[in-house]
Amino acid sequence: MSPEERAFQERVDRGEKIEPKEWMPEGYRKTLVRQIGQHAHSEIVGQLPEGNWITRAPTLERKAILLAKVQDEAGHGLYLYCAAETLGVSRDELMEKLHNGSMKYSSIFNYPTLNWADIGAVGWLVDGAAIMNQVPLQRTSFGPYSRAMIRICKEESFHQRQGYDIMMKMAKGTPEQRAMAQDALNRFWYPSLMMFGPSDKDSVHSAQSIAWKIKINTNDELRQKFVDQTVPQAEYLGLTIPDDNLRWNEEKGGYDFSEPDWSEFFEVIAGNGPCNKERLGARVKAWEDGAWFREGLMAHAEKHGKRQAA
Amino acid sequence: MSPEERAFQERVDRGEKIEPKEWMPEGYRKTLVRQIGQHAHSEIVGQLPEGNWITRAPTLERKAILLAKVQDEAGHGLYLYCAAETLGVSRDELMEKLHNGSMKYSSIFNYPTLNWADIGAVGWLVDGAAIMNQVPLQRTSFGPYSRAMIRICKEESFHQRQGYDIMMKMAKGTPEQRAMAQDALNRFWYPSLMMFGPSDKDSVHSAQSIAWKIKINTNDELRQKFVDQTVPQAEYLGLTIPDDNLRWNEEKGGYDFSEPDWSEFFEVIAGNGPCNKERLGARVKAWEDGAWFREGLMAHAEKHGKRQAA
Amino acid sequence: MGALEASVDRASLFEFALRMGDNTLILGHRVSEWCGHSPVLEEDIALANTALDLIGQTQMWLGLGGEIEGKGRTADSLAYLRDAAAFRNLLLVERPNGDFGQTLMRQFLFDAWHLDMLKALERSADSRVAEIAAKAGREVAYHLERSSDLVIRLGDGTDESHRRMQAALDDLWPYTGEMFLADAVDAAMAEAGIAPDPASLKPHWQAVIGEVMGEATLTVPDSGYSHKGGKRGVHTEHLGYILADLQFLQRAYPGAKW
Amino acid sequence: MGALEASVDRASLFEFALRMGDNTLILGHRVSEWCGHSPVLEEDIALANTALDLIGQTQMWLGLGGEIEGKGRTADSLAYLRDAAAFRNLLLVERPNGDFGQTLMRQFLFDAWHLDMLKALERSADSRVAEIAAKAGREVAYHLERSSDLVIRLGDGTDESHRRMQAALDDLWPYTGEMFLADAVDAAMAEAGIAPDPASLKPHWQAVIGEVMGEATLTVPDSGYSHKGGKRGVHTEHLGYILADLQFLQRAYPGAKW
Repeated sequence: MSPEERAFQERVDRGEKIEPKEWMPEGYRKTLVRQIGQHAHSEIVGQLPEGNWITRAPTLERKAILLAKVQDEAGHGLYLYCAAETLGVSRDELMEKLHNGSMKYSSIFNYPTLNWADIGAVGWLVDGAAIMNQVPLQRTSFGPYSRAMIRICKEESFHQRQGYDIMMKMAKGTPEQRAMAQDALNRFWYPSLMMFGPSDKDSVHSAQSIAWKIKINTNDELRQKFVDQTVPQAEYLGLTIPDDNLRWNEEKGGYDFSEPDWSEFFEVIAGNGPCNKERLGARVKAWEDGAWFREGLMAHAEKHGKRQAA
Repeated sequence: MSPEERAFQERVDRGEKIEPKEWMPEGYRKTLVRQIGQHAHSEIVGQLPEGNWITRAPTLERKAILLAKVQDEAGHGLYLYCAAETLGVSRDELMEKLHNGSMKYSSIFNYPTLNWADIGAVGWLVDGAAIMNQVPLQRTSFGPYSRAMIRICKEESFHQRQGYDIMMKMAKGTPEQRAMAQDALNRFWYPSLMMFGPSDKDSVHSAQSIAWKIKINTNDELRQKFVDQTVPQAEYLGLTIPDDNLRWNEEKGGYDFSEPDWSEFFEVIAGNGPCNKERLGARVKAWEDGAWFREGLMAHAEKHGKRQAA
Repeated sequence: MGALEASVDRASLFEFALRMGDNTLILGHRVSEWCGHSPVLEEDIALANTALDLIGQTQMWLGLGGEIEGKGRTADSLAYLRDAAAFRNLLLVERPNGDFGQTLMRQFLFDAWHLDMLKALERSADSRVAEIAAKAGREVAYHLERSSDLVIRLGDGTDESHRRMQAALDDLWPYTGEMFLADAVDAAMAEAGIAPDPASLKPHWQAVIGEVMGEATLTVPDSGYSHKGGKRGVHTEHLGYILADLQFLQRAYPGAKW
Repeated sequence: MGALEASVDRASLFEFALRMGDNTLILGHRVSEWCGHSPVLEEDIALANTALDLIGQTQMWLGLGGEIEGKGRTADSLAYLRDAAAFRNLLLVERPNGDFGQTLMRQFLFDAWHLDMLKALERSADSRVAEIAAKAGREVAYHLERSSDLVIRLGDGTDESHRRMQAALDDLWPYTGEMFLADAVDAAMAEAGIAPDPASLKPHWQAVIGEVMGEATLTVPDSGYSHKGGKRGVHTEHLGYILADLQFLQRAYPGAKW
């Protein structure tokens, strides 16, 4: 470690926030850009599975809540792109990388939303898992990221409650609604567990991120915490988690549970999820179809600037 | 009249059929091309308002019947374009004229189909009016046109019965269905009367067409006949024709009825109907989007021809 | 208020509330179709926000409608359990989204009318109407600010953005006349001081349109033809498809709570 | 037949009938969306005819399904009153129409499987299944003749038509694998001699595809990834929208006769 690196690490260890203009290791910057960018992309792509039910939301109030939620997600995308921009990478560059496939978004959004309870499950499980990841990141070492996370976490926990509220209505509703709720849980359970990523016990990468406080907990820690939190919620709903191996382990003070099918995870990451092509395709189409709009605004700004100058 | 013209007129008067390769006055040819072409276009454009309900037909049987009907209409278009082609004008030329607005199609298809009973009303009233126009044209002087009309009339009367059957089910159904049936009749009544065209008592054009047996009856004759046929059918359905002036006239042995609003007719002809832009737009889009398909088939035929020759 | 209700035809007031609420419901639906598909992130946010405002206004107008009707129908049952012929929105708001320029132009043409209408309704003799109008008016003032600004910038942007905005204006123009046509319901509302005579809104609307189009370097069409029918339930073929999606769950699972 | 029914799980036979009938219903729906919008008049006719055949086959398969289930459900109630998760069609048939090339390619990939399936079903131990298969098989033989011919001509047409057909093939290929995957229902059907093991259809299907694609100068993708789920009710997001339209009237007016 160079003296600079050592000083940097000591600041991190002391819990100081690193600000954009301050010196940082290149690896720290790169890892942050990748992590924040991927998170931003996830917010943007994440509009799509939920957007799929806005026009079909079952009441005006549910429609309004869902619209507000999707709006928040786009807003989160905005905060995060801004945080990434402080590291010297523009939103357009990040978008370009999303569109050409060189940056990823959270794999969970490659699963379809097939019935209204899925909107509940996304709030309850997907936002629940996201919060589990994000709450510790409020203490991350990079200032702008930490501050973005603080804002985001506040809204996400609201979203999670709304999701759980939908699940509650469905689980306590007609037999058909109950079946939808169970179906949604069945389909979203393992993909939600996958959101924490594969076990990182052997990953050097993870260890470095933890040292830098870009990552606060291991994937397995967070996954266990998520399961422990979610199982009683499912019980309260009267729904069954689709895992025959799920049981309370007194000794460890947590649940034993089945690992998700990691081969599916890697398939989805590789592009072979149920909706990869459609999700990315929708974003690329939006971007390409909107080129004239963005160009029109720029041209106007230029003309207008010139005129004012003249 | 030249001797040729006189001989031609005598053949027509004797009820002989004129065949494509035989001599005919230029005006006869032109009028026929316009009339047959317009009729063909109407069949094609006429697929759209009915096609609008295929995906939403209320039973599998109704869906099948509607599909068969729309298929028949495309088939009628085909016969008619073939009949026009015997007069030396290609289908592509006629299509081009439809697409650039220099040829018309029946204005009735510029009205929307807004509820399922409209599909009944189209069969009952629109096909009913069409048949009223077409039955006499089976005796038209131009052979290919006459033969096309004979085939078409057979199918159209079948369609009309199916339309009436839908109306019957709706008119004898739930209060909502009954309301839909009445609503459909309200909206389609006057446009159906317009299908016969404005009164032609002063039209020289019409007189010539009648002499040539391209037109067999006057517009007013056919309209009267249509009203006289339709009123009892509406009564049988228990529906009210939206005309306060409608009453039986013992003296003339037919109904007195209100004229449609001819200013609306001319507006629609001029392009200002509820659906003109969308109907023609849909056809132009189909044609333009399909260019690669037609070109692909031609290219294949050429290659294939060459290969077989080689 | 009781006195007022007696003095005006309840059925007309109900119709009027439906007209306002159906406009916002159907336009909100169309706008929400863009979620996640717009040209730039800021627009995703703005469109979701606009749709959200419109759905909120729908709850108020249709809620009032149900209250006036007095047959126990709620904003939800009015939104989800009427078929197309019972809808009272302007044809303009059910036009397909088209490209983003068409969506924006539709929004601007509607916003300009909507704001003037709401301003007039703030002075309604019916306090419930006035209250809703005041609340909605604040939101719609912002909608208009946004849509007029974008129309100007895109009209006076590139050749392509200009062309698209002009095409959108030409396309939608024949659907604007319906906003100013009056029928017996409107006459009854004007008579009772509940709502303005629709025709009275036209001069200012035209002035706003003229000014914005001038800045946008766009040409206001001089065609006088108007599509109409929405206010009395004769819609375009698009509305049926909108309702098929919008109402699916309520139709498929009658009586369920969500 | 009574004996046969006893020997095979009724629920499995019901599932099997739904799978056949839902395939034809949903594909028929998709194809019918083209009515009046195809590239050439002959295609308008051919597509309407194909959709008509498929809807007719739907009536037979779902009719049989209702009969097997024995709870009074008809072909119509099965088509119109089930929600997406109860549908059993292959994901392939719910793919959006895309351009005409994608519609044709989807048809060809399905027709080739469908014909082989029906031929095998003609030898079914269940005479009702065999009868439907014989009737449908005659229609589908013609569908395949037509779709394979067009795929060849467009694949080996212009550069553009070639490019579009190859893109369609690449796009749809991951949806073909599901046709050959077996589950407990398929195993029960094969065991009882009612239907073939799905995997047994693969070699001939591959041969047909290979031959046609060869003539069409198109390249069969070597990707082995398969989307799946349709046969057990886990569909794509498209099916819900299809059903919203398809079922609207039956959902909105329960119990009405049409």
